[in-house]
Amino acid sequence: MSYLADVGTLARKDLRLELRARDTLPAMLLFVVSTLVVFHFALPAGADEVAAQGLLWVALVFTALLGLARAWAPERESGALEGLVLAPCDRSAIWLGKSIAVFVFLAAVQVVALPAFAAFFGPVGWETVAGVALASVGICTVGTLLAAMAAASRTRELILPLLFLPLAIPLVVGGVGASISSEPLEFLAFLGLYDILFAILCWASFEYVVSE
Amino acid sequence: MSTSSPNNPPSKSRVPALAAAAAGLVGLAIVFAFFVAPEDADQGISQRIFYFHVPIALTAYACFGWGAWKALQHLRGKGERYDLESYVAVHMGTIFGSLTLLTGSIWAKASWGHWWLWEEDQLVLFLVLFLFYSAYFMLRFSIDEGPRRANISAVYALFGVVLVPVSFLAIRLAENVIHPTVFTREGPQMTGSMFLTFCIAWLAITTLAYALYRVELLGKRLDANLRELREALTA
Amino acid sequence: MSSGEKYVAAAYGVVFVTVLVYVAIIAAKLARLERETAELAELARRRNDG
Amino acid sequence: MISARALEKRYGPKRALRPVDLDIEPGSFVVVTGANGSGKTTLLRLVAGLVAPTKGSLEVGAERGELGFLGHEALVYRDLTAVENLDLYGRLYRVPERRERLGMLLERFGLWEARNARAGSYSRGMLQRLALCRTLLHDPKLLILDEPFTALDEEGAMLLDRQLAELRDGRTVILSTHEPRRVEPLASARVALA
Repeated sequence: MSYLADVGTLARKDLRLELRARDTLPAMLLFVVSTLVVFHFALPAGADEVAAQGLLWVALVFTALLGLARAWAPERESGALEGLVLAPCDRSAIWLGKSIAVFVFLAAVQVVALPAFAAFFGPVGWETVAGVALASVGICTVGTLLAAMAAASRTRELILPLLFLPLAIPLVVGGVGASISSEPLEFLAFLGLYDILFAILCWASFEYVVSE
Repeated sequence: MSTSSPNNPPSKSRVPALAAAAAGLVGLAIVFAFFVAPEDADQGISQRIFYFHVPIALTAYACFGWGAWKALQHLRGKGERYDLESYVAVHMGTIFGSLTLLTGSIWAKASWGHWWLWEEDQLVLFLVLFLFYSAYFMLRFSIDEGPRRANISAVYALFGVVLVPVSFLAIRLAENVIHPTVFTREGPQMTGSMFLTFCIAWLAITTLAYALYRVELLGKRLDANLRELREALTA
Repeated sequence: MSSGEKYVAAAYGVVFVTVLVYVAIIAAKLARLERETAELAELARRRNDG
Repeated sequence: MISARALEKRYGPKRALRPVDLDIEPGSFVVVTGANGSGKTTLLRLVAGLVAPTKGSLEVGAERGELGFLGHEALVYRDLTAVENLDLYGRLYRVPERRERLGMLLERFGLWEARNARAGSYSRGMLQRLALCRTLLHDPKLLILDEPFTALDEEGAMLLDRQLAELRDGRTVILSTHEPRRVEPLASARVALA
């Protein structure tokens, strides 16, 4: 059970850091709402509801990117990642703790973004909410690992979108599909498969991203 | 100063033989593709692009798979030369991936009149993979040389191999219009000699890829040895 | 040539050109390696005489 | 405790550490000296397991949880207080009676008054002392200190001197420094890197 304790410790540390610094969450909230407003003006009057659903996913993916770019900022500014790597805990706990923290931030943003979308564009069905939840799991698990890779590179956040977007394409397909298709369950099952497959891969390979 | 290269002793190099075999097979494949295989009933002559397009796609998959396999061996700590082999394999995969996109686009224009078809699953998948593996090189060149770069490149290569089936499933799900492809689920719809031509072309392209892979590997190892020699001489 | 034949030629041509470009890159690398080895040989010679 | 045979580290063409051999018994106090760029930091990071050797072999008789590493960075979060930082590491290292132990260490290193201040507000010397608390928190069997005196203020340096003197009870210390005279009386082995 000590593994889960470590994950809890690390996740709480990130939540406390965010509450104290308060720089990532407000930025993501403002970003997603302003993006939706921009989309409103970008969508021609006659555009049908399906296009709007698609735009919701574009807004979510790029908001997530903003959050992921800041995911390892505390560790990078203080070099504390080395302190965590030196600790006797399993290094995948570092990844899982950070993923949970990023998921909490993303969920907090979506709690605002989805109602705003419903108000601006059109009703948000249960399938969309389920799709957003499942896709967010994939975004956070894979995104956190990719952000750790980006943190090790000289170009820092610049490379994160290049690493993240190809891997996010299946999530967008699953999410949009769940929102608009006649049988959403097929797409939701696909999102679940994505989450499981990539979570296992991240869990097994994170150690090699942060240590030699 | 007899220092055999740290990576592997200079084995009796099979590369020239490999290159000769590749050249011969490719020549044979072209002869078969143009003169032996019969004209396709509905697509006419443009169907002959198929004999190179699909083998190139399959070879690109093989290269990505080979790169991931070498990456896995590197992560399991088997030796230091797997990182280089994984890198060259992914590089080869990207070259053949680009060729797949180019020949596929030409085939789409010839057969269906458009340079790009979102209905064509293979093509769309290769576009996604092309984006993914281009980022591999951006990532690799933005990290200083060392075990850290090797580990991160290896992990990224493993992600690629998981992304292929997942993306293929996603594209198949996202597509509402199922497009007639030669390879329908119950296997190739080709007569005897067409299938024979396809197999020869496939063997030819795979041999060509392996030959280029070995040539590039030799070049990279030569670089490494020369650098070490320079280090020794100037130390 | 009919448009179909033009496209087939284009497709095979692209493959051919790519391989040729690849050979050219390898040739450039060989030239660089040849120059480097010559440099190192000179360095080694000077080291022995010196 | 630490044994190395032709241990070497290179980053591509750049050589970070020339081949070195080591044979260090448990309980000894090793002083590593050498000019800048001779690889002192690289050697200590190899022993701490932060970097992997390029060539040669290295065995360290301490698990990850039993070694304490003090580098150039304090490895503490700027936005967390001293207590929160040490509590975080205390949990990860499963330190028994965490609260009491970190309180005692903060007290011993003169940080008790500033314990609830953000680490970001600390001076360079205070930060180094907080890092020392972090390094000693789990009572490590092997202590790795990379030029510990450089960033320390005078008071901190005296505290560290007294601390090092008390540490001789079966603990192994490997320390790199520019001023070997300061720790000369304690040293039981010396490694000079070319």
